[in-house]
Amino acid sequence: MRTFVTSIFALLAVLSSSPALAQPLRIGAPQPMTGPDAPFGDKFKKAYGMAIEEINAAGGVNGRKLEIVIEDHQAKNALAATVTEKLITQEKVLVLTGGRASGQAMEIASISQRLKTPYLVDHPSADMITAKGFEWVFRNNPTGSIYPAAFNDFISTYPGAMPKSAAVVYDNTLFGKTIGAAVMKQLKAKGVAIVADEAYPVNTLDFKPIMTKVKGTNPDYLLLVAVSTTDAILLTRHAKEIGIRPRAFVGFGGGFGVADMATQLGPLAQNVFSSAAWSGNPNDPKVKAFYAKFHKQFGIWPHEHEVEGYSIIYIIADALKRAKLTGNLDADRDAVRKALLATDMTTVFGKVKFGNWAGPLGDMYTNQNIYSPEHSVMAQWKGGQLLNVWPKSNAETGLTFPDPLALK
Amino acid sequence: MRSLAPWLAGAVALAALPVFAPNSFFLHVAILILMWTLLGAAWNVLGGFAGQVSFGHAALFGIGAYVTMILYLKAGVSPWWGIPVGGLVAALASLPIGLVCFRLRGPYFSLATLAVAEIVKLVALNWEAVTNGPVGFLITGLPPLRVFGLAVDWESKLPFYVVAALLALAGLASTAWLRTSRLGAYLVAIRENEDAAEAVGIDTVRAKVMTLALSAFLAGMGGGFYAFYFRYVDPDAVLNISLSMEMVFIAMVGGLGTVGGPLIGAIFLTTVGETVRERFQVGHLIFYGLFMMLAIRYMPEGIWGRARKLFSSLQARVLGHGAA
Amino acid sequence: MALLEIEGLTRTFGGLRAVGDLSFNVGEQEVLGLIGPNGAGKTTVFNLITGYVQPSAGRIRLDGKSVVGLRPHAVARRGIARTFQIVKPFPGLTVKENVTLAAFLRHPARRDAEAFALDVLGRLGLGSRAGDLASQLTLLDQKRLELAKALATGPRLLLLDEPMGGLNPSEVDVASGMVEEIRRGGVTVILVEHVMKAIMRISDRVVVVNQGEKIAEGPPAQVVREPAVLAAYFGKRSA
Amino acid sequence: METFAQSLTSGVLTGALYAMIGIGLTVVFGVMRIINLAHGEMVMLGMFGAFWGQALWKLDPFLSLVLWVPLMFLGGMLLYRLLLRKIIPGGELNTLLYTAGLSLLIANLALFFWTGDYRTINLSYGQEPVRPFGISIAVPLAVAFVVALAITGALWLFLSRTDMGRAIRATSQNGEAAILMGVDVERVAMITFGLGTALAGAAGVLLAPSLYLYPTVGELLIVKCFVIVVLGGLGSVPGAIAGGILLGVVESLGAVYVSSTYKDGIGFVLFLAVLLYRPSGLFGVGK
Amino acid sequence: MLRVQGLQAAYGKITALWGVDFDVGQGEIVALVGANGAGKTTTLKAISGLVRPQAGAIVLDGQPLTRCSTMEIVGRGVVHVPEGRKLFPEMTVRDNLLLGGFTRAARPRQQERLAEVFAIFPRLRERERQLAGTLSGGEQQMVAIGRGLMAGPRILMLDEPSLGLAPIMVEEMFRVVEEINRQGVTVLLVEQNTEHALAIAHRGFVLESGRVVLAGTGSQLLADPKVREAYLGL
Repeated sequence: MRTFVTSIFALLAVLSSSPALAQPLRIGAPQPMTGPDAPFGDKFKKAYGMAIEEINAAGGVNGRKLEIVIEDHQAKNALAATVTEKLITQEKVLVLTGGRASGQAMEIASISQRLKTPYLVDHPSADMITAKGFEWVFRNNPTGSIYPAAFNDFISTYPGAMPKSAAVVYDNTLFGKTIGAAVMKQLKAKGVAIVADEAYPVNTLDFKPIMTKVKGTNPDYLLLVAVSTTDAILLTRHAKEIGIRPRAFVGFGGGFGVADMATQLGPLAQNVFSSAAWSGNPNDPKVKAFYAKFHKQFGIWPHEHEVEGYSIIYIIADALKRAKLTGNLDADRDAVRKALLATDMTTVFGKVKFGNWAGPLGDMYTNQNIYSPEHSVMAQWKGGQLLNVWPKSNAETGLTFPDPLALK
Repeated sequence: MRSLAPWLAGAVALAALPVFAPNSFFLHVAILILMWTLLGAAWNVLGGFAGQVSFGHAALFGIGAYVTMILYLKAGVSPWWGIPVGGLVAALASLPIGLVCFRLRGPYFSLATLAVAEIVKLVALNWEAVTNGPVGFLITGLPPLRVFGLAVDWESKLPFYVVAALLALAGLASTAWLRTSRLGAYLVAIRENEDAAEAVGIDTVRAKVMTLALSAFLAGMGGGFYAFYFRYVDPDAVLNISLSMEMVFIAMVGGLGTVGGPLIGAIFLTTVGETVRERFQVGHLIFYGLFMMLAIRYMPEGIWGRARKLFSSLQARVLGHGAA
Repeated sequence: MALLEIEGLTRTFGGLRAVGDLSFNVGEQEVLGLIGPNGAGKTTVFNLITGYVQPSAGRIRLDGKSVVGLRPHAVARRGIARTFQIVKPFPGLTVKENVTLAAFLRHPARRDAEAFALDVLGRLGLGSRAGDLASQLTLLDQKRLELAKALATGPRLLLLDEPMGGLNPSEVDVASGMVEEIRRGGVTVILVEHVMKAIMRISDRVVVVNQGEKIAEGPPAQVVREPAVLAAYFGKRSA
Repeated sequence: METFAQSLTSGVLTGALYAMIGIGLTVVFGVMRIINLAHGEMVMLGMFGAFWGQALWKLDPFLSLVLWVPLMFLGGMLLYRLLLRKIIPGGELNTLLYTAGLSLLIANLALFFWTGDYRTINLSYGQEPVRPFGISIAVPLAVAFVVALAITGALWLFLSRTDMGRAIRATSQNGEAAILMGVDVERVAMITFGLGTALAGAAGVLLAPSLYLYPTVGELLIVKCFVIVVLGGLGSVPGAIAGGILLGVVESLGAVYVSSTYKDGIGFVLFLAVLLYRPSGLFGVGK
Repeated sequence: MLRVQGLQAAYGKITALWGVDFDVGQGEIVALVGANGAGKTTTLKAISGLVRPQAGAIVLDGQPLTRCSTMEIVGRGVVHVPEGRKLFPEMTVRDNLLLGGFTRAARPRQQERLAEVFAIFPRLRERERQLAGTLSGGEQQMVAIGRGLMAGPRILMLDEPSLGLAPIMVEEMFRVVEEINRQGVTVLLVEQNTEHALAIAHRGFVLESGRVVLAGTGSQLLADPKVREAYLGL
């Protein structure tokens, strides 16, 4: 028994052998680098790297270089907690970001709060993360319940767009249920009849049975929510193949905005709306420049995730620049937190200023980007391209409504 | 008396660990090891002693986690009470599960437990009134616990470490008790030959159900502990198949049906997992899988079992008899 | 009143009638031989009495109370113990542990159970092997162990399924002696056995079954001369 | 009525592909009495085969079966010969855990070499569904269904008309008797494992155009696979076919008439009920 | 032709054979009789390679069989029809029979032998497409023997072919065994139905507790009162 205890120490000693480098400013990022979510971890890794390279090439932050420490959590909550603990206590990072999925972000937030280390959320969207009063947790991106903001605005202001009825199909994950609930709450408030309320398990192979059922309700709008790209594409395909002809197909979730929608669905994607937390403002030169540069470096066009990762580093750098760092880790972390509270800037993602306010589902947010509702955009697939159509200020082209197929 | 010595040494080492731990991450890993020891022991009680291989222990873990969490959030029940109550509810829930699954033997039993676990997960996902569905529950802060006029602050790791150590000891002690108790003897008989066990008057169904309840109690307490330590419970985190598999791996690698096996398995798999993850950013699970295969190929009796064998053959050689 | 009464016992498997309308009684402290050719249904009768198989029809009563529908462990609790044709020790346990497990049925405290187990082992001449693993025993000793396990449950009625099978003649004598000893201890015995020498020596009465039905009953020396019995055993030569 | 017909059709089509995965698992169980937890990864490898065939050599996924099926067959035999043969005598539990390790290994090797990206296969002829009797059927799924039927038919011919096929069935029905017939049971086991692997691979190739593929997709499939083979009776090929189609139909109808979130649950409840009342499966013979 | 000397075999710790000696000559029917548990089945299993002998020799035509695998033993023409028939219940009668001719040597002559088997058991031709598990006991025994014949055996070892059969079928079975023997196949017969087995056997051996205790021609043994003693303890 004794020998086993000593062996614990020996093994733990191995774990702790990473040298303590005091020089660069360290940012920790738990991300899924293996496991089912690995592709997302990889996207963020690229985006973080690019931003850090740019900042360091320009002389760093107050003369000190930035460094990112990514730890793999395999999309498992317990591992996310473990690596967060490690990043804070072993790697001695000043500030945390990342997380990828909400379950893991919840663990990171909870530990950051306990160990008093600022955590700046870049992508996880569960409302709960910034609705629990964690003063050490900040979020740049919109919460799940904000996703339908642009859609909401669209049906209220575009002439004749108010749905007569709507069918809502969403996955039974945190993401799907949050958005599904938010959308239905808002529609009901406007007196719109919800003719179908269908939840499905993620990674469903065949949506035809659900879609046949939905078709029977003859909805005026078909609203689809998917956390998984597979589901987004199959939902759209099967809905169209079954012959549902609503005035508008509206998708919520990243999957409805990826290039695969067009390549996989071809003409079936035509005129499908994607109402997302962020679809980029292509009219902004900074966004254009970022897209071009990213494509040049990695050979792929960036999306939501890359933009979020890239922007978050700039927000952190900005806070670090303003924070008075003394070398005392605890004091420095608090200084960073205070600097974040005073953030007021614009990134490729858009405007950032953290504040406490009430969300659409009635939650009280803490340190949630106050500009979140303005980031929400409706885009539409046209000829294989996803173009912003609403609100007008971000529109690249006019919108097609109602869907010409519905009129036949 | 002699058999108490290693236990005492272990207890002393356990008590000393936090003093030497350089930072909270070490304690965190130690807590994880202790939690996995409990869970490995929970599985081992049923799988190792009674020979009933369950692939559904995540369900019992999850039930414990949910019950503890819900009691705390809805009724303000402190972890002190919440964890054992979570274990009790898991044990109660295991009774109908056992009555259904124990009608099957061998791989059919294993597959049935897997199905039960998946059903429990679906229920947790959809029974929103009770479980909050996929959203789950998040605790933001625990009020300090008052023990004998002392306020224990849950913000530090130490109280969790103490609780985890107590739970792991409870798990190991249950196993040790089982080894010497009448029930344990019955289980060995059932594992060796179920018909013969019935013939000598052993109510095999009752013995198996009681063992499952004990196993569920331990697993449920593990779930309760998880809920408080990680503070976030949702179906994906606490009802995942991978949790069930991990428990099997730990008991198996440590040594099936041995008292110390789960501890060794937990230490080994946690540290191997951490070390490999540290060294190989991408693809570390390749090594984990490979390690599993090698362990089963070359040490089917587990580390503890192998060590015991080596020890006894060494002893035999030194004492000059039994050397074949 | 007889200790065990069997009336109209029937069991079919699929279309096959393994035991058909079988009736017989066993009195207190009697040794009853149950014989018949291979496949006659003798083991099935044991399985029916001890609850491993449920009868399709018929009554089984111990002391006037039915044991039909009880699970094997409950039958054991009522005082019927059995051995298996192919011995079923718990091979990874020691001899003493094997018997202690059985002794728990009447002696819940471990100390009492162990004491009783040692006592039974002593009576059967296995005392010196108490610490050995069951798997290391010779066949005779494994048969002894099987018997010891059954006795340790404190039975009133003991069903022995081919206890002599595979033993050599001198071993058969030893085993026969043990059965007689057990009867003297106040236990009633039903014996399924192919070693006729043993049957002739120790049974008070035999019941002969063939294809699941009783074809003869009576004192052993008389029964084996009945033509139906001879035909069942040796077959009839084609004319 | 249209709803019913559509969900029934969908169920049967998906079910046929489920069945193919199930057959592979069930023949291996029949002969070797092992449940191969890495079976889902074999399907995944088949899916990637179809993907790379198209990405690298512009090979039509369905045509690439000709390449991948023999390769998977050889791979399966090697796997058995080099790794599994030594483990199987160690008992059910060991084999189960060993294949669990193997599944982790294969999935993560795939993740390492191919990254976790979600990939798709585009078929030029896959864009518009066909609509017999107003029921919508996607072309890739329809082609996959037909090919799956053909493969299953070929398998049936192999098992019923050739000496090796008979030897495989014989070994799974009564191993000792097969030995007495002079059957080399080791060789039968190796060929059977190859066959199981090839069937999984073929199912993967067929599924690829209708699904997304990524290295850990196997996890999703293996659990369904258990349900199928238990429904049909472990070891029974006709059972696996019936079980696959039954599961497909039950899921499909369940999603419409019960609840789509519980559709997996319906499968599991059915699975438990069958285990309890007909442990040998709905289509198993005898005990 | 086949000689068994000092054969010892055990299942795990339990020794079943303590040194069995006998021989079978070309063209003979040899019966192995004895009480249940005497070691008859084990002897056959040892010859066909299902049980590894611990000591002793099994020699076929001067060549040892002891180290051969079952596959090789079947290939050399020693075919074992096991007790309880052990058919493949979910395969047709035809497939069961074809499997009997699985060995490389037997395969080319499958069709020819199938015809021969159908000639001996016309009943099986009627049932050719039926699943073996659905046959009656007697028919199943026919399939088992027919399956053994498909290998083209030089020695056919039959384990309890009359077990569990109705009396009329028992008669039929023994008739068939004699018929097969007349066609030139040597038969090693293990039977409980001692009277009948010894009546058709050229020679017989009585086993008791894993040893041969009596040997002689069939008629000698039939008349020998010691045989009855060995059984009934008279």
